[in-house]
Amino acid sequence: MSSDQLQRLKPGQSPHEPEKATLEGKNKFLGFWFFLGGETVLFASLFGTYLALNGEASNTNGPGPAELFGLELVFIMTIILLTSSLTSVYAIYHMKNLDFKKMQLWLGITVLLGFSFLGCEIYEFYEYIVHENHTFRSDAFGSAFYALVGFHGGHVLFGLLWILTIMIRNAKRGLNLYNAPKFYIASLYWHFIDVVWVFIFTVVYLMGKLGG
Amino acid sequence: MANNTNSTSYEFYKQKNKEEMKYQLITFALMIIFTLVAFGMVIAEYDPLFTIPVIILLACVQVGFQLYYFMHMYHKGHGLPALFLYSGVFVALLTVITMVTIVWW
Amino acid sequence: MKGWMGKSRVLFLFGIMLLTLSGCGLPNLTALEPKGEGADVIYDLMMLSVIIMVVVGVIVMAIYFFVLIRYRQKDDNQDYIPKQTEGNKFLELLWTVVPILLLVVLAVPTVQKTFMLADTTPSEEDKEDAVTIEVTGKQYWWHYNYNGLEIQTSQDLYIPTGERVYLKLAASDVIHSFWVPSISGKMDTNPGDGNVNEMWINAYEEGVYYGKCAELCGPSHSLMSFKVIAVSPEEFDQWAEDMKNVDTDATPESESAQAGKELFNNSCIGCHAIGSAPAGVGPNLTNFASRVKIAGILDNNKQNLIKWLQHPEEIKPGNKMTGKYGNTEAKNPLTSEEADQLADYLLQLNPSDITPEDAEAQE
Amino acid sequence: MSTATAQKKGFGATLWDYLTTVDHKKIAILYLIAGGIFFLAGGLEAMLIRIQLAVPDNDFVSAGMYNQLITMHGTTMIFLAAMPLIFALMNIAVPLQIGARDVAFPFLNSLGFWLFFFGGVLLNISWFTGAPDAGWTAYAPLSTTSPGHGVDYYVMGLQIAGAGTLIGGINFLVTIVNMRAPGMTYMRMPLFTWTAFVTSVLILFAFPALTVGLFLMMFDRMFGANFFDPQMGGNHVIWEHLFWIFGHPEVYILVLPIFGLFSDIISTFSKKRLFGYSAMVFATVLIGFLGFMVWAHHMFTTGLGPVANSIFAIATMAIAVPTGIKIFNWLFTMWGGSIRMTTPMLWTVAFIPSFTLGGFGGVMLAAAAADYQYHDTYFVVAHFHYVIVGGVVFGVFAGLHYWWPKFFGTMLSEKLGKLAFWPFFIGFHLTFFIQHFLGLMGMPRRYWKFLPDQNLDLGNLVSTIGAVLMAIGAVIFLYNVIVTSVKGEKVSGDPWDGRTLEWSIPSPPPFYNFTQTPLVRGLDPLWIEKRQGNGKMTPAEPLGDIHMPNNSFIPFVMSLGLFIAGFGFIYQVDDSKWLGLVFVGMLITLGSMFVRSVKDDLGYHIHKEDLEKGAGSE
Ligand code: HEA
Ligand code: HEA
Ligand SMILES: [Cu+2]
Repeated sequence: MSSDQLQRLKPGQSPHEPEKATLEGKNKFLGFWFFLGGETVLFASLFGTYLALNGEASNTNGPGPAELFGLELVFIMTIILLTSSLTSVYAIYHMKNLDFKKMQLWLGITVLLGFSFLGCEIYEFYEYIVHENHTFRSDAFGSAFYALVGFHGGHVLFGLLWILTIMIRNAKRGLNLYNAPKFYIASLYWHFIDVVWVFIFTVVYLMGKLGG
Repeated sequence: MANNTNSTSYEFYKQKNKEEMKYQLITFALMIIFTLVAFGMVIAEYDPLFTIPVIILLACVQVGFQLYYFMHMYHKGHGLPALFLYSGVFVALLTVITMVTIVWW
Repeated sequence: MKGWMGKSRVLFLFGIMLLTLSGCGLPNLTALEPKGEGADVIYDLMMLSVIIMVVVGVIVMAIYFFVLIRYRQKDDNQDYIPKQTEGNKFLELLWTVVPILLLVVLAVPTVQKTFMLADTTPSEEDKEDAVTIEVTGKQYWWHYNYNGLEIQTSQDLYIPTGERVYLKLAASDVIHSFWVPSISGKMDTNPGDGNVNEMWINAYEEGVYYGKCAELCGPSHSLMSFKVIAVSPEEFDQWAEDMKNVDTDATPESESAQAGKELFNNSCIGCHAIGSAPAGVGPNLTNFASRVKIAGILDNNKQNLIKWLQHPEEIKPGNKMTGKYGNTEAKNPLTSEEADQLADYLLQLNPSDITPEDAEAQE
Repeated sequence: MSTATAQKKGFGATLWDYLTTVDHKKIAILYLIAGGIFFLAGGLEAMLIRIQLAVPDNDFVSAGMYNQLITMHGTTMIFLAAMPLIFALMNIAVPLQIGARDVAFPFLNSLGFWLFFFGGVLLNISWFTGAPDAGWTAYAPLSTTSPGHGVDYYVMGLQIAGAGTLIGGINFLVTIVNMRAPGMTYMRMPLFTWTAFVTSVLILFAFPALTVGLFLMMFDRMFGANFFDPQMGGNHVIWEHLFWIFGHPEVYILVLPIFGLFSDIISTFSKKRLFGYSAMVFATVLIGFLGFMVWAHHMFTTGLGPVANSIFAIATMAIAVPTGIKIFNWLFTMWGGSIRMTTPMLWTVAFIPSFTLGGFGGVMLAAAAADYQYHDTYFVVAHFHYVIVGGVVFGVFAGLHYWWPKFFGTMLSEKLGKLAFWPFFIGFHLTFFIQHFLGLMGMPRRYWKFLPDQNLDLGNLVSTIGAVLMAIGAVIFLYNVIVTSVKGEKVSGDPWDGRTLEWSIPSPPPFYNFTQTPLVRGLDPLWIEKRQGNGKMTPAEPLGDIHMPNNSFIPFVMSLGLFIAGFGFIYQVDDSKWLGLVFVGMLITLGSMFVRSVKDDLGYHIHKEDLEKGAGSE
């Protein structure tokens, strides 16, 4: 069975859910979902910390959320990331149709969008640090802000490297039962990053702008 | 599709996937709309007491869309993923509520 | 394995014996002989919980011993196959419901007392003369600021008996916890002004009560002892009056003490204060001579004081006095003569006639 | 048996085998050895603590040293001894109990072990440079301002070990969901497997809070962040919450598998089906669920206010109900049974009253108002040693005696087993019972010395004597292990007349566990076959090729990378040159992740013909 897994999947002769066709695939699928359950708690702890500390710039003269944040860039970043979520849906769509080329194409677009998101974020941090003089060390708000948003950024970076790795690794040999689960869970991870971002833009930026 | 008995299962699922992709697009459109509304409300400077619950609600719905459509949680075989995700959400909620209520006094 | 029962019984008896030997602990330290309202209320709750536990314990142990004795495999019956019971609805319901009821019995007074102990607003009629004290925990001593009385002092906390004294607790370095077991339960002192805690204490009788720090705060955590000195309200008023009117610049009688004063004002005053002053690096020494203990732990006499002045690190590792002036850790140690003079000065700082002895005499 | 293999293979080959193994039974042995060594270290620290407290005003160790001892004792015992020993039991038994050839993620299983191991080693290296000294709870700001690198080691060591635990937890979850043999429905799983499942759930949701807490502390200590610094708008109470959001579930993580184990043992040695099986499952899940809603009972005196305190007090008390259900179900499993007092059963029987006492202490602590007196005194120390030693440690001893045949194919001596039990059991009660009273008599915990003339002398002395007895018991147990290994007498697959699947295969099991996957016909499947069949499991499949995973050295390297980076993080505070070590370490780790990702790892097959010849069953 094992080396069969490396056989290129062809339309018409393969299972319709290649990511869950093998026991290994099923295990990966389930294990990864469980992991996301744990990640939920991880990000909640960071969100909680941020919410407890975001009002605490006042006693250190640093800028608070309302003064610091601008919404234009955040809006652009949001649209980029949401779109990248859609493109990775397309990728999985083509994976299910066993169309490897198209899957790679859409994944490629996802990666590009991901990098532009990351670029925006780095630019944003740079602005805050250099022009607003608001850093990780300025006050508790600063620490909590960079920790939460930076953790998310770190997830984005990791996701991008991961997707790139499996794209390049499998570029020549196409889709098979061995790599299908890998592509699938990488896309789950990517969606989860988007889920977290939805809360970040709502809780950190929008609510920050509202002063609450 | 039920009358598609002659086609191979591949064609059958291809069709099905296509159907599904339509929903995905609708989902995406809604998500963009929600985002616009949320940003719009903040920019329009409505009363925060009104805006905050609404944008949080919008975020939750949007995340629901991501989970159920983009991440296929509405497909069958996702019972355990849902159970574990919601357990995580439960602990997450407890944590966040704690941090906003009993950390300062 | 026949010794099972025997051995546990011996163990049990042995335990009881030990307990009687050691009693319930030192009076004015132990929580088992409450001398204040808080400790009293809590003691009742404790006893209620003990009774519940004993009841449940007796039932559990009765079944336990019965089962162990009755259902041991007999040598002649090794092949016996017991009936494979799945369960019993009634029994299972029973041991779900009964504990719930017992817990309700415990929970109701728990909630009630939790709220009672947290009620830190004086009643209308007491509002005027309720004593409120800001307590600050520091590594490794305590500072008290009597609100509205312009008194600040350290280590020994004077309170009037028979009334609730309100405490506002904070810390200036790490977390400490203020605990006077025979008067009341403990409360943490948190650093920063965002998390100030409140509690009240009410000592029934006059006395000197042992206080301890109950939150790990560094190497000398175990030495961060203090005393609560409960005196009658009249005595308390007099003490307050004396403390308020202390002449911080009085000239000591003996020559040696005068020299000590000079030394003190040249080097010690940077950290310590005499007279009402906010918590400094070191404790306020206004009424040092009447302290029950030096540094919270040594008997208050000249010999110990000199030892403390010269070798504080040996007595309280990690304290903030080490190395601040000429003691063991420094290049030029305090000479014995200097230490002697300082001690003479400090041991005559005694602005009030109300001292721990007054409280102890009443016991 | 492993030593027999060792002689065949030579030391180097055996070592390499263990460094690269992905076999859950070998990983179990690794966990056992590492956890055992850490238990001895933690026990040694405990002995030093007790010696220091034997007499008043003692100067056996210095104040700073004492704080390091208690911190390392608590941390080592909880994270590096109790958890891994439980993982050892879970690894040996869970796959066998559900009739699986392997775990779901053999590679991750090995990774989990090595992360734990390197984290533990990192933490203990701190002994050479100054160990952490802020208590195992590491409350800020004491921890964030603690001089030296002790707390840095705590942060990095626990972060690495914690990652390993999380990975291990996910592995067990998926294993139990996906790898059960045909017929092994959820409601037919042995209780140990059930509790392993619920414990893994708790790990999954509790450890991320610790991860974040440790990150925040790391940022504060090493990179100048201000999460816990009140001067800069920070708040140390956040640490308390994050620590206990993790910390309370952690104590149930420790005790639940032990509950399951005792259920299996009691049922086996009473020759009876577990009384109230479904109630036991339900109680386990309920304890797990409630376990997440009670953490603030560790913070009653922090100042959260009467409303929060009351809510958490009531939630905490509620846990007594499902735990009580368990106690009574155990008693009624024995009721009407035919009880064999073997060593595992002896530990189990000793556990019931000991743990109940500890639980009573817990409920007393849960009464928030009363906790104002108990908190941070020896009453608490007494409570948690009663539940942890009387529960978890007794359980580990019971489990090791019970499953020793599955680990090594030999049996620990029953005689020595009982000989070790008595001093440990008596010493345990001597040590900890009296501590309840010490606490109420005014002795706070974490006290380097207690002062003379405070009526605390006798109690402390008794406690120390008890600890010596425990040490004697532990040494006898060690002696038993050595004697047994030297003798190396083989036992059958089913020496206890067992009821569950692990007893249907040889001791030690062949590396592929089941030649043919068994068909499960009910709860206690082997027992059913013994009563209603021919005493053997019916196979669920014809004899065929077995697919096995390849060994891998990557988990070791990946963990080693983090270990190296850990040093870098700790020392870059002094000199930024150390950041180089961070990069080297991370490069090793990320590099090996990359290799893992691009290298196909398809495993191999054992062929049917070889199976017929009996390959693997040495
Ligand atoms: C295995 C570990 C373990 C277990 C199982 C428990 C179980 C329980 N614990 Fe414990 N606990 C710890 C480990 C554990 N604990 C540790 C390590 C600490 C200190 C950490 C530190 O500060 O360093 C601690 C501290 C601790 C505190 C904080 C004390 C303080 O710091 O002030 C509290 C307070 O509520 C508490 C409560 C409980 C309760 C109610 C239970 C319950 O689960 C117990 C339930 C069991 C029973 C009650 C017995 C059987 C039941 C019956 C026979 C039924 C009928 C009973 C009744 C009706 C009462 N524990
Ligand atoms: C799994 C958890 C666990 C276990 C098993 C133990 C086991 C023991 N513990 Fe501990 N303990 C904790 C978890 C645990 N403890 C925690 C979390 C704390 C709180 C720390 C803090 O405050 O931060 C604590 C604190 C603590 C204190 C309080 C310290 C203080 O507050 O100042 C004391 C004091 O008596 C103590 C004693 C003991 C003793 C005597 C044992 C005995 O049961 C140990 C028995 C084992 C042995 C005796 C081993 C035998 C081995 C040898 C004798 C060595 C031989 C050596 C070689 C061959 C190399 N422990
Ligand atoms: Cu707890």
